[in-house]
Formats: sequence, structure tokens, C-alpha cells
Amino acid sequence: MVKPDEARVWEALRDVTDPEMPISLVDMGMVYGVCVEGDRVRVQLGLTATACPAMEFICQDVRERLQQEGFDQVEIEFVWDPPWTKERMTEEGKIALRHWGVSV
Amino acid sequence: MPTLTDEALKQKIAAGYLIERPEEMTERYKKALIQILLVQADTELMSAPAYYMAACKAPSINTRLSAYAIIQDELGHAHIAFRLLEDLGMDKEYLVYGRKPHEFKNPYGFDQPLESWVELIVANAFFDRAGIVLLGDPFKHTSYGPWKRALAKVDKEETFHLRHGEVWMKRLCQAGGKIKEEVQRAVDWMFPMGAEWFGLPDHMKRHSDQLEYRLKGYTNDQLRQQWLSAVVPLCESCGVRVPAHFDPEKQQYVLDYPIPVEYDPEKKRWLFDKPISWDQAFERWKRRGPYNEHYVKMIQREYQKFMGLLNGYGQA
Amino acid sequence: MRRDLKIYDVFARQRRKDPLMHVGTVTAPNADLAAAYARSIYNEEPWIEMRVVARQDEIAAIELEESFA
Amino acid sequence: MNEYKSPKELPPEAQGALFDLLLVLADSKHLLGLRYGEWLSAPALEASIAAVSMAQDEFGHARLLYGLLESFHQELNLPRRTEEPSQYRNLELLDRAFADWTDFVVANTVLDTAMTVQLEAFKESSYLPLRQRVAKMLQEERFHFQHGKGWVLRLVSAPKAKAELEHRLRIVWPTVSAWLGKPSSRSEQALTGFGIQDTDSDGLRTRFVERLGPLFQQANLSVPMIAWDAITGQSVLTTPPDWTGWDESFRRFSRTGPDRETFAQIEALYAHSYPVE
Repeated sequence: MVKPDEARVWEALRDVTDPEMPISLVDMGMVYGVCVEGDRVRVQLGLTATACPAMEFICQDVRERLQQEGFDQVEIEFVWDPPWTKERMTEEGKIALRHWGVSV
Repeated sequence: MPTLTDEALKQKIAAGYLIERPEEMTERYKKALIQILLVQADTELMSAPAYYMAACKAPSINTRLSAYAIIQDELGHAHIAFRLLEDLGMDKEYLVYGRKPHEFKNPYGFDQPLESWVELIVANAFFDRAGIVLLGDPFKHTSYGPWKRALAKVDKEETFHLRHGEVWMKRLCQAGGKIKEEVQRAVDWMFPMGAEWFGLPDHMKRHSDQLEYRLKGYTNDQLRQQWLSAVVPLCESCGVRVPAHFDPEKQQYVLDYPIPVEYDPEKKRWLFDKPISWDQAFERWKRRGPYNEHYVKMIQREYQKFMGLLNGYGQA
Repeated sequence: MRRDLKIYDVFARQRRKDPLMHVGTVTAPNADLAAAYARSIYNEEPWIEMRVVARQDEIAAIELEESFA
Repeated sequence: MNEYKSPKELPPEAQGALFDLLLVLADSKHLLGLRYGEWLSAPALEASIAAVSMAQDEFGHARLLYGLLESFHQELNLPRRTEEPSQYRNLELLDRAFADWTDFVVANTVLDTAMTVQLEAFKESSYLPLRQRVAKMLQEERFHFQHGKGWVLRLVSAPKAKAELEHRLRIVWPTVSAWLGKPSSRSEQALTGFGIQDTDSDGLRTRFVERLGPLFQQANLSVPMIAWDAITGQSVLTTPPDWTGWDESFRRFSRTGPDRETFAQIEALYAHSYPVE
């Protein structure tokens, strides 16, 4: 069963888009995991490329959006395994959302 | 195929017809199209060495990476424009590697040295905004199908450059102190450069084939207005001064100085008390800015030498 | 264009269910370079498949005709 | 086989050897990125684009590898490194700008492939953080070789260019072949003994030759250090490196580091007051 707090984080991350294309990080399949402890949240992100030029923007946007949700400490961890592939996009994102009990 | 007259072509275009191939054009249409594409191609191409110069001053591996991503995009856009020109019968190799520096048709802004990370950021915010405004127009309006389709990619990527410029500009200004002063100095010389980019005001402009063939849809003044309405509020939100403001009566942005004015490229300074005529401004553009030759050389340096190596034993 | 160069059309798609669509062209002296060039120029979308084919090897089954509509 | 999740868990000799190797790789990829990026002047616009694209991949990998090194808490001491070029452990062929496009093509095929072969040996690494990152890097490297190969095939179609290419290959070969590591060195024993990499340096050299051999064969290039064995259909290394003056922890023959011009660019990355994360 998903914790309501974590569902809220997933929902909030739907508002953060990859600066290079107008698709949310969730639909991009870039969110690998979310873990909430009180006002702390840890987000695991898979970048589309090791040389992702938008890395800083993405971190900044994720931080700002989750601070709006009341999380004082936002920790971002990059995950490379399994590597992000294009097939993680959209369908994967939707499955993940359904899994977490968020309507698509 | 019956000979197509200019009038008949204009009627078809007015009815929304998209031109797909050179055989469907009149000579005059083709000439106007080549002219506008060449300006686009040269602008994108020459932004690359200018941005590269600043990328070498990037303050971290991360920032250098984003600068390179932007350079790659710009070269990619240039490539697309040159490919379109090639399909119109132009020689792409000659256009990139055979022309003399002063023959390139990029705006005066990309004849200038970009000497710091801050100048790269302001160039992203101002010059890439000019690019988006100028290319967003044909993307929406143009009657040439292949160009319209190619611009979808261009539009997408320029949006990233802009965001890069704007986010960083805010970040640098928030840092305050010396860094903000550096931003102000860059804005001081780059803002009027951007305003001038859009050329002759409408009331001085003669008829335009580019508009009549619907290669583009907006006039120079409309485009300049679009640019000002993005750039001025950005600077205001950063607390950076620009010589322009919103006039509530006219319901548009106006410049606080007579355009065009004289520019001192050595000192990177505009002489706002020395207005000049547009003919004099075009003269200045034609004389080219201080880094025109340097940038063209950065692109062309190896080509001749390499062709010599390839052709050493008669290989074409 | 130089005789040793060829035009290649570039096709790509983003999802398995999508058809390959034309995304642009490159000029290159051989297929390896055409593929490498295509990959670095048309990188605006996360394509899952990209192919290049020499334009000289394509033939028109239906030729684009001028429409007077 | 053990699995190590952090440097602390590694036996000391493996920790030192891995630290050295990761820094060699990170610096080499950083410098290769700088070198690729210098080619706005490639002899074709498309090649300039590919060059800038490959530069980003290398920077991305350097960024990732430097990130891995942070957890070692060993004195990385970036400020001192920026004052002292000799602290840099990059592949020494990258110390200065490429002389011309032929040099670029050689780096793109030979140098880049050597780094890739080293990375591939980590695919099943016992050091988990490295194993987790290597697949992504290898995925991104694939088109580099395709680009290099395309240019090699282009060059050998012209006799003068072909002769020039063969000449350069002979020059770089001993250095790049040595770069894959010295047999029976202590660090090699640690790296293979604890399963950090899946083969020893001679094994890496064999893979390296097997990767490049078919291209050289197809391009009809005569590279005396490699022979084609018609019976096995494999390429084999004929001349082992001469190890005189070799420093295994830096993987260099000389400790000079990058030249002044290059070093100025590296310094720019750290000597600034901008708000960088």
C-alpha cells in the first residue's frame, strides 16, 4: 500500500517537466523511487543521458516543487541502474502512477 | 507543366497552399526563400564559435556541458538550413567553407566576442530570444513546407537555450554584488544589439517579397515588439536596467533612445547621444564586427588542408 | 554537391506502436557516417529507432504532383 | 565472489588501485571531451556536430566518474590539482590539442575504444557503484566508434590520407596499448584478484586488438603492431609495450600533465565566483 505522502510527491512531480521537452519527469519514466520520512523526501531520478545538460534545472525544479509541498529537506539521488531507456517513457510512467494509486 | 506566374503563386499561397519542391516555385519566390534561409543558416552557424569562445570560460563541468549542448543545437539548426538550401540547388560546402568572412549574413551581434560565462548567459537570453521570435514566425506562417517542418525541432531546442539564459540570469542577479554588475555591463551592450537585430522599422521599409510570398508573416516592428515584450520584463524582474519601457498609452514597449545609434565595438559601448541613419547602421553591419574573421576561421580552418590531403592523389 | 557525398534520408520513431517517420536528411560519404551524423543531429526526441537510407536508392511509387486545389 | 558497496568495504590494496584507475579514467575522459569539443572546424559541418555531441558524452562520463571518486575520501584535493598540471592523470596523448583532423580520427577510433574496453571490463564488477553506472556509459559510447569507423573508411579512400593515417597509428599505438595497464603489476593483481575488472591487462589488450583489427582489415590499413591471423580469423598483438619509464598509478610514461593552454581551460572550471552548484 502506498503512503499518502508518497502519492502526493508523485503527483507533485507530474508538474515538473524535462526542460528539453514538455513531458513530466514521471511520464518520462525518470522517477525511479520516492521515499518520505516526515518533512524529508528522497527522490531517485534516472537521467536520460550521463551528459544531460538540464541536470541542474531538473534538480532545482524538483526541489522547488517539493518545498511547496512542505518538504524542508529534498534529497535527490541519481540512479544509473537499470539505465534509463526510451522505453521507460509514458506507458511506464502511467503504470507507476496507477501502481501508486494516483489517477492517470 | 504550365508556367507559373508570380501572381498565380501568390494566390495559391494565400489560399494556404504549401510549396514542397523547387519546381513549384517561381524564380522570384526561390530567390526570396534562399535569401531568408541563408540569413538563418549563417546566424545559427556563427553563433557556435561565439558561444564556444564563452564556453571555454564555463565555471564547471556541468555548465560547460550545457554550453556544449547549446552549441550542438545551433550547429544542428545551421545544418538543417544549409540542407534546405542544398535542395534549392545551392552548394552547401561552398556556403560553409568557401565564402569569405564578410560574405556571411549573420547579424552584427555574432561578430562580437563573448568573453565570459555571463556574456554567454545574456546572449542566450537576448540573442536566442531574437532567434525564437524570428523563427517562430515562419514556423507558424511559412509557405515552404520543408522549412516549416524542420523548424519544429529548432523551436523545441531554442526553448531550452532561452530557459538556460533566463534561469541563469536570475541566478546571477540574485548573487548580487560584482556578479550582478557584470550582468548589467553585458546587458548594456547586448540589449541595443538585440533591438537592432530586427532591422529597418516598418514605416521605412519598402515592399517585401518575404511577406508577400508568406515566407514569414510578421513585420520587423511586430517582431521587435515581441522581443521587447519578453526581454524587458525579464530584465526588470532581475533588477537590471534596460533603455526601454512599457508605454501604457501606446500599449507597447518603446525604446528610450533613438534607434539606431553609434556603437564602439572596441569598448563594447553604445553612444546613445550619437544617433545615426539606418543606412549608416547597415554600413556598420557590412564592415563587420571585430570577431567576424576569427569566427569564420574557427569554422573553416581545417577544411582546405583536409581537402588537400584527400585530393592529393586525384580523389574527388 | 561533391561526387563522393550522398544524401541520406533519416527516419525515426519514439514508440514501438509508432510508424517510422521522416525526420530529416544528412549528407555523408558512407553509411556509417550517415548513421553517426543522423544520430547526433536529430537528437531532439528520445527516439527508440532511427534508420538512414541513401536517397538514390529510393524510388517513387507515387510521385508528388502539383495540386491546383 | 564478494560484492563491495562502498570504498570502505574494499580491501586496502584494491581501494588504492581502483582509486588510481578511476581518476585516470575520469581525467582521460575529461580531456578527451575537451579535445573533441575543439572541433568546430571539422572538415564537414555534420562532423563538427558529432564532435560536440561526443564531447558531451565524455564530459558526462567524467562527471559521473569524479562523482564516484568523492566517496573515497582520499585526498582528491581539487584546488592543488588545479595549480599543478602534473597531478593530472589523463592519457598523455591528450595533453595537447590534436594537430589536425587525422589526429581526431585516430583518437576517435583508437583512444576512445581503449577507454571503452576498460569500461567494459567493469560490466560484472564486484564494485557495485561502478557496475551500476557502466551500462549507461557503454550505451552512449556506441556511436563514437561508428563515427570513427566512418571516417577511417573515408580517409583510406585517398592514398595520401591513408598513408598519413597509418603513420599516426604507429605513433600512438605504443602509448595507448600501454594505457590498458602493466601485466603483473600490484594494481592489476588487486583489480583482477578482487573481481573489480573481469580480466587482466593483457586480456584487455586482446579485446582492444579484436575490436580494432576488423576495421583495420576492412580498411586495408597496415598497422605493424597488429597481425591478422588467417587461421583463427582473429587479430593479434605482435609487439608488447616497452615499459621503460612507466608509472602504473598514473598510467603515463611522463608526469608532465596537460599543456599550458589546456590547463588554463581546466583552471577556469574552478577559479570563479559564480553561484555554481
